[in-house]
Amino acid sequence: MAEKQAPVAKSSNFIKAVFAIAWKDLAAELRSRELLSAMLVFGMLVILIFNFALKLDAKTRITATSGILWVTFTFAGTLGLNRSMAVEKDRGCLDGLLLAPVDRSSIYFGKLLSNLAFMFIVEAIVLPLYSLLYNVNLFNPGLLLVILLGSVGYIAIGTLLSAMAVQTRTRDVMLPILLFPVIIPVVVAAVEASGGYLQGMDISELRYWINLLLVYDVIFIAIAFMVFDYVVEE
Amino acid sequence: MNKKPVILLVLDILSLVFLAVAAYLALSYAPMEATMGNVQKVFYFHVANAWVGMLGFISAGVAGIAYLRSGNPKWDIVEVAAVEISLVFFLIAILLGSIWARPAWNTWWTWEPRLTTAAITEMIYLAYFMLRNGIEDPNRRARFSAVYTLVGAVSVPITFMAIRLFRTIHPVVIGSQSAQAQGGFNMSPDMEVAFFFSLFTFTIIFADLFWHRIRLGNLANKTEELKLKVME
Amino acid sequence: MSISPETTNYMIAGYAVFFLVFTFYIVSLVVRWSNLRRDMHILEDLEIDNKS
Amino acid sequence: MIEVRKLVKRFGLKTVLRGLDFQVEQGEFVALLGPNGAGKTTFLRILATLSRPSLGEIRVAGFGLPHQAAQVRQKLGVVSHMPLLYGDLTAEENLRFFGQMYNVNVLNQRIGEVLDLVGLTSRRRDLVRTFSRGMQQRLAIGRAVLHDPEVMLFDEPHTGLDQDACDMLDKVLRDVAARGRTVVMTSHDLARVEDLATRYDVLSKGIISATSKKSELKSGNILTFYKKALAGENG
Repeated sequence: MAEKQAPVAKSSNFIKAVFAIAWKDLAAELRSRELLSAMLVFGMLVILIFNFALKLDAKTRITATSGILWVTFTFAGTLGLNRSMAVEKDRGCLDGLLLAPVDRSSIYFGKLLSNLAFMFIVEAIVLPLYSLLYNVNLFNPGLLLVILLGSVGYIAIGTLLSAMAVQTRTRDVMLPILLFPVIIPVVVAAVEASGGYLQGMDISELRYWINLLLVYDVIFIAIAFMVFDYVVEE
Repeated sequence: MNKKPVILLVLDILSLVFLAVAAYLALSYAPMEATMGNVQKVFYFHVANAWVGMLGFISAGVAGIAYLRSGNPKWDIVEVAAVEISLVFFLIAILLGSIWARPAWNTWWTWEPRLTTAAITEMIYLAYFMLRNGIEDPNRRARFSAVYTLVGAVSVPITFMAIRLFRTIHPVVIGSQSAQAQGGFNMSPDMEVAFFFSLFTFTIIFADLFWHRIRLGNLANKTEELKLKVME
Repeated sequence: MSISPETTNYMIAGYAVFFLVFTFYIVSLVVRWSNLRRDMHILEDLEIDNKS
Repeated sequence: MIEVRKLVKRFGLKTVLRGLDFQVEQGEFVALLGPNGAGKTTFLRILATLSRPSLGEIRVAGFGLPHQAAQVRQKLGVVSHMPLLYGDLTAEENLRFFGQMYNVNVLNQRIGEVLDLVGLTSRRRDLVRTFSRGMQQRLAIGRAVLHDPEVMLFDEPHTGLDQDACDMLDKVLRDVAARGRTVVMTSHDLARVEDLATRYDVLSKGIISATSKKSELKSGNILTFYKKALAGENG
């Protein structure tokens, strides 16, 4: 709260704490691989189900790919976000973090970084796999940019809401219910922009979607930064 | 507290009288719109209800911010009241929109940006009440609700923009009258009277219900307080 | 189109839905209010009993 | 070291602490006793900066709460009945992580010292998940003393431990207290705290209803004292 340390020391402590939290999540995950394997298996199952549900022939694939990808990311992401916050809550680790003399927002940014890393790892495996399975070339710099921006927005708000969801009685189901209605702009923009890039549309036509994603990212990181204190403090 | 303020009673009576007048103006006074027939008369109440939903939505956002800034539990009561009223009136607006869409465009549901955004707002508010149900500690419940209200208040306008942009890129052709898909018809002066009177009436109704709902929240609080006192 | 389509039934349905939901909400407010008042009275009586 | 005046804590409309006064001098080991639901954990969480007081003045290690929470946290070590450790990290990694959060200098050396203190040096590279409850609790104490705090708070540290683990824990607790730290510990195991603490306070109905120094009580009399404290409050 009202910290009276030298500003330089404070900001270096802040960054140190952010990276310490993110690093500890990655180190723990590298060992157990619980979260990543759950996200990946789930993601692949979603793709598998879509294959049969939509009868993905060559023609449907062109229009449906971006939608399928984002549904996969969204669902798998929820799984990861929930798990990542549940780890903090289960052994009272969140209290352990709150007891440390660091700014609360460093906890938010630390979790944001590790959640984002998990999301990117999953995406980095799902994309080539999807390319392989359906013979669609997904290595398109525009698409990667969209995935970057979309994931940041999704995780920014998801990290905040998952911190709330784990503290409720119905914590297992709460996160998607809270998260999905407020990430619709991200989904709409990301699906449209990804679809556009995959169909080789001109950048200028997709500029609006990219701008929308950027605006969403900036606004929701700012909001989460401002309100995270209220979510973790009593 | 328990004694009903006179102004509130006046508001109650005004609401009822104006509602009757608004219904008369809409149903009888305003002329029939030629291309859509009588169903167009739903429009007056449809827009007015959506307007109340908007007022509730904005009030909820303001109350949420006020709660986070002040920590005063009164704002939590105001926030719940606003969300509940917004939920009810957006629901009416969506239902009326649906009933209007059926004969006009031969479908119960159109993915019209305003209508879709209203539906998404309903989902956010349902999630809001589920969130409240899942938390026992009243302080935490109030804090989390305020945070979620704020997140919703910011995301809904962005959602609206996204859907509108989506629609300009993928125009959905419904029936033969898609040119009027936005409810585009020219209002005659008689229609304008009915329209603006509806808006005015429902603003009064909003104020009246909002006040009643806040009083209900206060009473619930008082009862809870007394219960704790008696239990000891 | 010179003849207006006959859509009066939809108009009636629309206003019926409005008054139905609206009345339902008002009734729910009144019921909640009177339940709370009843609880309040019971609790007030209990409190007086406790004191004596 | 700890000064609490007229502390009130409400949860919504429910008042848990009602004007509680509490003082602890440096080096004291205070056992906070009381029936379940009396607000012991709530009180400790407020001292630990995890929960905000509704009203009242609190100073811990010279800093006021809740405004100087960050400074207080630097001087505070907390152990609860939850281990506050990450199961998928080793003992050493857990300590390193929390050491970074507390900005501990010469961290490697300090980790070695702490592991020695809690007797877990041989298990330093093992995952905390594989530890027994007692070992987790000892490591939790290690985590709490890592930054050499002046004030230590223990919330029911013996919960869920068997006899041997409790004895081991007591040894560590004594070590910690012997270094001149101020300790506040909640417990409902009277026999165990009688030996450990230098002062006993009873929290009941939202206030400290009785207090007694160890020197003022005859050995074995803690139960009588405790019962009297509760009865006195009721009568």
